[in-house]
Formats: sequence, C-alpha cells, structure tokens
Amino acid sequence: MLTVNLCGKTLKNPVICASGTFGYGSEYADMLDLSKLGGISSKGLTLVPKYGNEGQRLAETASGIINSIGLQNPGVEHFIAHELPDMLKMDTCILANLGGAGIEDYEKGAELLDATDVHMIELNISCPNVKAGGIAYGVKSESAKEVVSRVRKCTTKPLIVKLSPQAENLVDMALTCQDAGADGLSLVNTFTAMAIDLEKRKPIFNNVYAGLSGPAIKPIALRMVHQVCKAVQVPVVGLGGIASGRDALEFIMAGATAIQVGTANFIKPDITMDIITQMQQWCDKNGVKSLDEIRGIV
Amino acid sequence: MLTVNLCGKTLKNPVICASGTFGYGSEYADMLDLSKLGGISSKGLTLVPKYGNEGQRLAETASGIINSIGLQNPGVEHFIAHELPDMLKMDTCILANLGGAGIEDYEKGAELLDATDVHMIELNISCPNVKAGGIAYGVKSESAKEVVSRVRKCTTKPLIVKLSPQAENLVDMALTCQDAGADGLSLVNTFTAMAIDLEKRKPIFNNVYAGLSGPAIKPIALRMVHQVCKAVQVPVVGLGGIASGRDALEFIMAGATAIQVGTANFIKPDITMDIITQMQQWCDKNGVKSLDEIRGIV
Amino acid sequence: MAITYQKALITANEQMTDTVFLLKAQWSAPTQPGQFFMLRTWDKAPLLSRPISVHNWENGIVEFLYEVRGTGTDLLSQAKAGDFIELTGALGKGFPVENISGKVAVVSGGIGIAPLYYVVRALVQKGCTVDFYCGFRDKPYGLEKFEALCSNVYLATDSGNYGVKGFVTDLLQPEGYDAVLTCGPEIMMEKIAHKAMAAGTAVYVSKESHMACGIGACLACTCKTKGGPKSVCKDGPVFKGEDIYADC
Amino acid sequence: MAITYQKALITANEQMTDTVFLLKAQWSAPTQPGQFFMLRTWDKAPLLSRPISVHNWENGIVEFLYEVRGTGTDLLSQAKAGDFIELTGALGKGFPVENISGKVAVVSGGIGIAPLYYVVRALVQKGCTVDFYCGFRDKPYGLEKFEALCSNVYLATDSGNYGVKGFVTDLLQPEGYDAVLTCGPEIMMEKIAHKAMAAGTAVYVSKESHMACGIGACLACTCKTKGGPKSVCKDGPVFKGEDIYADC
Ligand SMILES: Cc1cc2nc3c(=O)[nH]c(=O)nc-3n(C[C@H](O)[C@H](O)[C@H](O)COP(=O)(O)OP(=O)(O)OC[C@H]3O[C@@H](n4cnc5c(N)ncnc54)[C@H](O)[C@@H]3O)c2cc1C
Ligand SMILES: Cc1cc2nc3c(=O)[nH]c(=O)nc-3n(C[C@H](O)[C@H](O)[C@H](O)COP(=O)(O)OP(=O)(O)OC[C@H]3O[C@@H](n4cnc5c(N)ncnc54)[C@H](O)[C@@H]3O)c2cc1C
Ligand SMILES: Cc1cc2nc3c(=O)[nH]c(=O)nc-3n(C[C@H](O)[C@H](O)[C@H](O)COP(=O)(O)O)c2cc1C
Ligand SMILES: Cc1cc2nc3c(=O)[nH]c(=O)nc-3n(C[C@H](O)[C@H](O)[C@H](O)COP(=O)(O)O)c2cc1C
Ligand code: FES
Ligand code: FES
Repeated sequence: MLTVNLCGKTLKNPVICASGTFGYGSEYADMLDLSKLGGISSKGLTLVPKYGNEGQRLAETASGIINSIGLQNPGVEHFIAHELPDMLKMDTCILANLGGAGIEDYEKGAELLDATDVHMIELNISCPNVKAGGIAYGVKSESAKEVVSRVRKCTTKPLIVKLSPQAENLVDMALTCQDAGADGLSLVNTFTAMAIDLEKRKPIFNNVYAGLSGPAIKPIALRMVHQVCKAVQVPVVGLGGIASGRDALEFIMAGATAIQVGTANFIKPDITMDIITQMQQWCDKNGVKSLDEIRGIV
Repeated sequence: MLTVNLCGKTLKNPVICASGTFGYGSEYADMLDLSKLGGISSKGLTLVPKYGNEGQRLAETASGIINSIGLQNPGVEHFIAHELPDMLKMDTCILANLGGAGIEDYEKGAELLDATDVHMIELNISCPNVKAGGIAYGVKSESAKEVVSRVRKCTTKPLIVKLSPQAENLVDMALTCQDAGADGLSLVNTFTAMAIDLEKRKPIFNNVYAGLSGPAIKPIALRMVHQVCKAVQVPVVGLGGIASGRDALEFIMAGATAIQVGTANFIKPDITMDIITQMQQWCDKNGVKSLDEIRGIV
Repeated sequence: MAITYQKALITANEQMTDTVFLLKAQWSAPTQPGQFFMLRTWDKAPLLSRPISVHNWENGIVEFLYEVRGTGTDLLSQAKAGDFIELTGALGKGFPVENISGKVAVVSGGIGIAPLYYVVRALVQKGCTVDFYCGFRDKPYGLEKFEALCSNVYLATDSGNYGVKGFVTDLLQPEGYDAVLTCGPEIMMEKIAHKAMAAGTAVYVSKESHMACGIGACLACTCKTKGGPKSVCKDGPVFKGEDIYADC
Repeated sequence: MAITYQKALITANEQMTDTVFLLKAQWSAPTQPGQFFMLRTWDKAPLLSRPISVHNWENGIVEFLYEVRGTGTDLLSQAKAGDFIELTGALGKGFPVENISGKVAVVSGGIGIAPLYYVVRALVQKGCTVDFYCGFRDKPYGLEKFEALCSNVYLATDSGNYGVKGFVTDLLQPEGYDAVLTCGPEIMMEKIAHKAMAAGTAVYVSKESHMACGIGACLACTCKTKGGPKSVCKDGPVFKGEDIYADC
C-alpha cells in the first residue's frame, strides 16, 4: 500500500534514510531491519577522501541540531570497493550521495558510480559545510545548471539533485535542475545557521556557520517542498524535520513522491520503523489504498 | 550598564518587544513594569484598518509557532488617536511598526506618524501574511530600494527597516536599504512556512503559507544577523527566537545593537524581565561593563 | 481585576474518566464564571500555554476540568498534588451573571461542561432557576454537582447508553427561558444560539479559538462580531449569541 | 555484541552529592568496562540522547554515575525508580582489559571517575594490582568502592579540604606501572598521557565528544588519531594514548 515508484524504481515505502545521518546503513543494522526501509542515502561522498571539518562539529538547538561535519568520507572509490557492496545486500533502494570540490570532481564521481550497481545518485549541491563544491552550486540557478547538465552526461542512473533552502529563488532553481536533466529533486538540505559560545566569545564552529536540521525546520521545509512540487514535473523527495508518520504524510500531501528521515534517527534509532507503521495505520484508518490518492492533494 | 544607543535614542536596555507579539503594550501592563523595557514595537499598522486573515491564524510547531494574523490593526490614524498616547506614557522607546498595501500607503502612514511624538518607525517590508505591501517588497532589493527611499522622504524620525529572511540576497538587501536611507535595520521577520491538516487534507491556513517564529528559527536568525552586521554601517536590531539572556547576548556578540523578543512573550508574559536580568547577571559575572565591549566580537 | 502570571500550588489532579481530569490549585484572587486561565506545567515544549476555563473557584482554590486531547493536556494530566503550575489569569469576559435572572437553561456538549458549573453556582446563588442540558458521546461525568443545584438535568448521549439517544440540541426548547448559556462544539453552540434567537431568548456562548497570548495582544483568536473584530481571549470567550451569529 | 535500543526499568536513581547521581537500570546483555550508552528519559526536548559511561554492570543491572551539567542530565536526575529509560548500547570500545596485567594506575578527574569503577573491578578480578588516583574540585564521592578494591587510593582536591591540595596529574608517577588508565577533563588526560608515554608506560584514555548517533553514523565525534580519523563513539571512547597524543 505504501509502495512508491521513484524515478522508475519501486520502493517498498516512501521512507528513505537521509544522507549523513545513517552512515552506510550497516551502523544501524543491529537495531532495525534495513530491508523494511524504502531506501538509504549514503553519507555524502567526494572524489577524494575528506577528513571533514576541524573543531566542534555538533551543537544542539531548540528542536534541532547544527552540524559542521564537512563531508567526512573515504572517497568514492573506497565507497565503491568497501561500503557499497554491503549496502547493495540490504535489499532496499541505495542512493549514493555525491558531493564535489569542483565540477570535474562531480563528473568523475558520477562516472565511477555509474559503473556500479548503485540504484540512484543524489547530487548534493547544497552542503553548507564545505567551501568549494557544496552550497556554492546551490544558491544561484546558473551554477546549478552547469553542474547538473554536466553530471547528467556522466551517468544513465536516475539522478536526483538535492537542493538547498538557501537557493536565491528556489522554484527557479528547481526548474533549472529539472531542465538540466535531473530525474528528481530532493529538498531540503540543512539551513545555514550559527551558534555562539558566550564564554569563549567565539562561534562554536570553526567555519562560523553550519547546517541546521531537525523538527525545528519542518514548517519551512514543508512550504518549500510544496512550492517546488507545484512547479516541477519530476518527482520530489521531501525532507526536513520529519519525525513521525504524520509529518511524512504532510510532505506526501504537499506533493512529495518519497520522503527522507535525517535528524530524527538520532531521537530514536528505529524511528523510521515507527514512521512507516504510523503512515500505514493512518492510511488504513482513512481508507487510503495508495499514496497516489493523497499525493499533492494540498 | 545595559543602556544602548539606537539611532540616536538612548534605550535603558537592548530588549524591545517585537511587533505583533506585544499588542500596544497595555495588554501586558498588569504583568510587568513596562518602563523597565528597552522599547516596544507596536502591532503592524496600515493606513487603512485591516481585519486581517480569515480562518485559523495560529498553529504550533516544534519550538515555534506559525501565524497568519495578516496585519489586523485599527489603522494608523486610530493608532495615533487612541493607542499611541498611552504608549508614549510607558516611559520606554516606542516604535511604530508600519506596513502598507502599496508605496503610497507607506508614504502616507509615515507622514502621519512623522507628525506624532513616536520615537521611531519600523518599516515592515517583510510580512509574509499579506499579499500586497508585505513581503512583496522584502524579497528583491530593487523593490525595497523604492519603498525605503520614498518613505525616507516622508519622515525625519529614525527609520528602521525590518527585513525578511526570504530576501533573495539578504546582505545585498541590507546594503540597499541602508543606502536608501534606513537609519537602522531589524531582522528577522517570520519565515514563510506551512502546516497541513491531515484529516481535512487541506492547508491549515487559508493563505496556505504563513510565518514561522520562535526558538526554532534562532540559529538561522542569528546567522543572518551576523552576516548583515558584518556588512552594514547602520545599527542592527536582531531578533528571531530569543527566549533567554544568553540568546540575547549571542545576538549582541553577533553585532546587534539591540534585540527584540517576540514569540517568547507567549511562553511567559514577563520573560523580557528575565532576559534583562540574565543579561545583567552574565555581564556582572564576566566583568563586562558595557555591551559595547562584546558587541560584534564574534 | 488585574491579570497576574504566577506559579500556583496544585492541591489535586483527579482522574474523572478515561480522558477527563479535575485539577485544583491555590488561587486567592477572584475569578468570574466563564473566565479562563493560560496553564503550563512544562518548561519549553510545547511552546504555548493552554487555555482552560475556570470550572469552579471557591475558598481560594481554582478548579479546572479538562479533557486530554494532545500533548499539552497530556502533560497537564501528569501533574501531581504538590507540583506547581504556571497560571496567567483570570482572563477574558465571562458570563454576565449580573444581567441574568429568572429561569435559565444551561447547555453543554462534551467537555463544554467545564465552564458551566461555576456559572450555574453563581446563578443559583443569585436566585435563578436553572435547568441543565448536557450532551456526551457516551458515559457522562461530573453531573452530581449539577443535580444538586439545578431544577432539572436533561441528558443526551450519542450512544444512547445514558439518557436520551441523540443530540442535546434537540432536547432544548428555549421558549420559556429567560436566558440560555452554552458551551460545547462550535456546531452545537451555533444550533443552540439559532434556536434561542428564533425564540427571542437571550443566549450566551463561550467560544474556543487557538490562542497564543490569552490577553488580546497577538490577535490570533480574532472572531467576527456584529461590533467588528473581537478577541476571543479578551472580549470573550463569552459572547452574546446575536453578536456572533449575526445572520439571524 | 549487538547494539540494542530498548526501554529499561529504572531500579534506583540516588543522589550522591549536590550534583552527582547514580542511576541503576535493568540491562541483561553484557557490557564491557569503558563502554557507554545513549540515555533518554524525555520525549522530544532536548532532541538528542545523552552519552553516559557504564559505571558498573553486575547481576543484570547497569549503573550510570553522572553529574548534572545541563538540561539533559537535569531531566535524568528527575527520573524515579519504576520509570523507564530509553537506552541504546552498549556502545563503543572500552578498556582492553584482556591486554592489561600487573600493576595498574587508574586516574580520574571529577566525574571522569564514572567509567573507572567497572574497569577497576575487571582488572582486580583478573589479578591486577590497582592504584587509584583521583582529583576532585572539593568533596570526593564514591571512593569507598575503590578503597575496597585498590591497593592505594590517592586523592587530590583543588580546595585542599580533602586529600592533597593540587592536581591529580602531579600525584601520578607512571614509572613502575604496567599501564595507566585515565578519564577526566581533556587537559588532565593529555598531561597524564604525556607523563605515561614519557615513562614508557602504556596509557589508555577515555575521550569525550559531542555526539548525535553514538554508533558511528553521523561523524560528529570524529577525532584525529595516528591511524586516521576515528569516531569516538564507535572506535573509542577508549584510545591508546599514543594514538591520540601522537606528538610524543
Ligand atoms: C477559552 C478556552 C477555554 C477552554 N477551556 C477548556 C476547558 O475548560 N477544558 C478543556 O478540556 N478544554 C478547554 N479548552 C480547549 C483546550 O484549550 C484545548 O483542548 C487544549 O489547548 C488542547 O491542547 P493539547 O496540547 O492537549 O492539544 P494539541 O496537541 O495542541 O491539539 C489537539 C487537538 O486540539 C485542537 N486544539 C488545540 N488547541 C485548541 C484550542 N485552543 N481551541 C480549539 N482547538 C484546539 C488541535 O487543533 C488539535 O486538533 C478551552 C479552550 C479555550 C480557547
Ligand atoms: C562517551 C561519553 C561518556 C560519558 N560518560 C559520562 C558519565 O559517565 N557521567 C557523566 O556525568 N557524564 C558523562 N559524559 C558527559 C555527558 O554526556 C554530558 O555531561 C551530558 O551530555 C551533558 O548533557 P546536558 O544536557 O546535561 O548538558 P547540556 O545542556 O547539553 O550542556 C552542558 C554543558 O556540557 C557540554 N556538553 C554537552 N554534551 C557534551 C559531550 N557529549 N561532551 C562534552 N561536553 C558536553 C556542553 O557543551 C555544555 O557546556 C560522557 C560523554 C561521553 C561522550
Ligand atoms: C550530521 C548530518 C550530516 C549530514 N550530511 C549530509 C551529507 O553528507 N550529504 C547531504 O546531502 N546531506 C547531509 N545532511 C543533510 C541531511 O541529509 C538532511 O538534508 C537535513 O538534515 C534535513 O533533514 P532532517 O531535518 O530530517 O535532518 C546531513 C545532516 C546531518 C544532521
Ligand atoms: C503573532 C505574531 C504577529 C506578528 N505580527 C507582526 C507585525 O504586525 N509586524 C511585524 O513587523 N512583525 C510581526 N511579527 C513578527 C515578529 O515581530 C518577529 O519578527 C518574529 O516573530 C520573529 O521573532 P520571534 O521569533 O522572537 O517571535 C509577528 C509575529 C507573531 C508571532
Ligand atoms: S490569544 Fe492573543 S489575542 Fe487572543
Ligand atoms: S556520535 Fe555519531 S559518529 Fe559518533
């Protein structure tokens, strides 16, 4: 009943674990049955291995967290050799979340991934925690156009472009990415935010700014997903603060094909199982036989 | 010790009650000594009285609220005749928060206010809840330029322009308003957000979108205030989710001259008194004799 | 009376039914029938305090009768005698007891019963004859106190397991009453008000709305009245039927 | 051992000092000395669970010794026997008890004492001789249990009201020990590690970091080690001194 078709691939349900919050899946394997998930998006990958950011990487806020991980990852090749094979055994849809330090990196990364059995590529042009290659491409539509259309040429896999809430004109950005060849869009990535250590009289993060996620941002993320869904033809994966089946269904009603759960995994490691059950129960109670009946109804 | 100078006026402390959350001050008079406040910004005023929006006007979110009041107010003339005289007796800095349905309305409103004893005008070009005259001017710098420079000609009072977090390019917007004659800037107004009633399968608000405020948005608001303070010369009034003395001090360290408290007034009606005391205590404990020592230190 | 915000000692928080509780707290300042308080027994989440009517106020104790509907009322139900509760109040304009006399019908639907006990007490005290009409989904609660004061208690339930099966709106014949007072679901109050107005009987309704401040500052709770926009929290929650349901 | 997330029954939550509490909960699966759990006794706020080390694990009861520092630990301190606590664990790599033998110095600073009791127990059990060095700001707590197991207990306090006035780092002479184990403020551990490494004594430190997931998924707790970036939560919290303080 909850099955959805995302860019030609059938997902058991619309609940995907969001990049950077679910490792490579295996970390959670003891605590939930990964094959019950709709999908898993890998930690953000870059062509070259990255240590990520120095200093404190996490701060808690009212109903949210700010992170400054900075795309720590072992590099695309290591991922393909070591993490991906295990992920592909998890019997769920696997998305490789791909970042880059420049367009060529994105291209090479996409080419490498294209040669694997990964199910989809989620192109991250929206990480606020890296200077080059992250959000730099996610603010102005013209920059996004360039990177998306060039990556598009490097892979025949379904290509989902992950948008930033900092896009100057989000709807224009979404349309631009669609026109540049994206098969789908996911939004939102984190909001650029800040925290200050009063006693030290300094920013908490070495980079000064970092990314806010969690239930705090849900109302804004939902609005953005709604705006984008009204404008584009390609499927949209909605995320930002989803922590319950009701939250997830709001995004579906706003038009999302699937949803992702990020920060909420830290509230309860098997919260995705609750979310799936709650969605199921709501549909049962309300006589909804397929999510298609309510998708975009609002 | 907490006194600050805002656009030439000395405030007892930097704590101003934010527009729309504190009525015209008198509503709170039973519960706190209004003369202890740094200032009060009136409910958003328009030239013509407004009923505001139909339907549900409020929804609660994780650490925030979404409001769709829609600038309900009795009109500038009624304000000047009935509410302002009482406000001016409150022995605190009074800001008239001015909205408009079009540039002429802003101009006429400003002219009328200019002829009163109100201390400052806070020009609201950032209300997400009205179609004309609200956020319409707050997204693109060019539109803001027009309205600010024209209102500037209508008054010699200190003119503070209240910015929207939805500005396409916030720093550019801030610079534009400064150059167009603003004596100060206040930010942020609410974030455009959405809530859905699952059972009704409809948006909660008649206008579909409405404005998110409260502690949830603080980390983003703080980042925006920091960005703007680094760029402009005029004083900045920081707000968005401030609910404690520590929150307030973070905004001061980010560069704000004064701060406003909005949604937090609904947590505890005299929370502003706590905030002032907490700021005082922190300064005492940390040997800070004047906020000038820490303003913009981060 | 001045509105105050203060911590009050909870003296009891009794469970009346599966979902309904009666909380008592120390509150010495006078409150009027139909007024309400903003309540809070939690720190930061949920953000807003919750509006609950005065169920009774006697001997320096204010009582709140409430139904658990969501997060806030659930937290409220977990408070224990000896805990403190943050109260802002007393708020709003209650029933105009001073203007009511003679034979009065008081009509409740579900938890709408909450504000009506205190007003029945006040009416009986000033010499009114009160008939109480109440509707419940199934098992009624808290009726003994009404039975002790009212001339008649008429009961309707959706289930038919108690009293008459059907709607309380059908039980009431407003003719012959000097006034009708009601609190309950919006649709019920509207029906009662229409009936009373058609019969020429004065009618007062106690309205609900989503509230943030409770004191007239935020304009979240505005409703349309004959006299223009009014705040449910400050100008109400009790309104004259004709002011709200103007089309009759 | 598999990591599990489950609700556990709290059997006690005793106040040890003004700010330190000892919470006990049922947990039948084995835990290793130096491991920790993510704890949570609240619903939504604060968002994250809190990492707390295993103070002891015996007879199906896991014990947590914790200091109230902020919102989370404050809420923890309000839990009562009979309440449930959400636990994710046991997490991380603890002290390599199997590789340690002979004469061991265990050094704590403040609440850093928390993970050290369980490891002292394990070391003594396998035949080690343990000296315990501890530093406190002022009044010490929980030492009886260490006195019962250790050959010597050396105490330093900032105030000088108990034991020697000064830093525990000054008390320790690592020469003559086969291993040094330590937990406490970062600066203390660094000093102890340097001293031990200079003396050629094996040293193990239990590190802290801000954590979101506790299981190696979020990469919030990464620290630099000789072997590259490691997650404090998964690859630690216990590390060999030379892996962390590589410049010695
Ligand atoms: C003036 C006034 C007096 C009231 N007196 C009483 C009383 O004496 N006893 C009593 O049980 N209840 C009373 N209520 C209703 C009570 O305030 C709500 O049931 C309560 O706020 C719900 O909070 P919650 O956190 O439990 O539910 P939530 O989780 O916030 O919401 C649960 C459901 O209740 C709805 N709801 C929430 N708040 C309100 C509201 N203010 N008005 C209408 N619907 C709402 C929500 O939309 C949602 O559908 C009164 C309301 C008002 C405005
Ligand atoms: C692996 C591990 C084991 C731990 N074991 C214990 C233990 O056995 N007993 C014990 O009392 N404490 C232990 N801690 C520390 C404990 O997790 C923090 O004190 C607690 O999370 C603070 O939460 P809070 O909500 O009370 O404070 P907050 O309100 O979150 O913060 C209060 C202060 O503590 C700091 N802080 C918060 N979390 C951490 C953290 N994870 N690491 C370092 N500083 C932090 C904050 O920056 C702030 O200055 C351990 C930490 C880790 C990482
Ligand atoms: C710790 C952390 C790490 C993240 N790393 C990545 C990443 O590598 N790539 C990416 O596209 N998004 C990353 N994100 C963003 C999330 O995938 C998600 O877009 C965002 O957190 C909003 O969703 P949420 O509110 O459900 O967490 C990260 C988020 C967090 C909290
Ligand atoms: C109920 C409500 C009404 C508001 N009305 C106005 C208004 O009339 N004019 C205005 O400039 N801002 C208005 N605001 C925005 C606040 O002044 C403030 O900018 C915003 O809420 C962020 O601050 P906060 O998080 O402290 O509430 C309103 C906010 C709320 C919650
Ligand atoms: S609740 Fe704020 S005006 Fe009524
Ligand atoms: S806390 Fe998430 S990786 Fe360590």
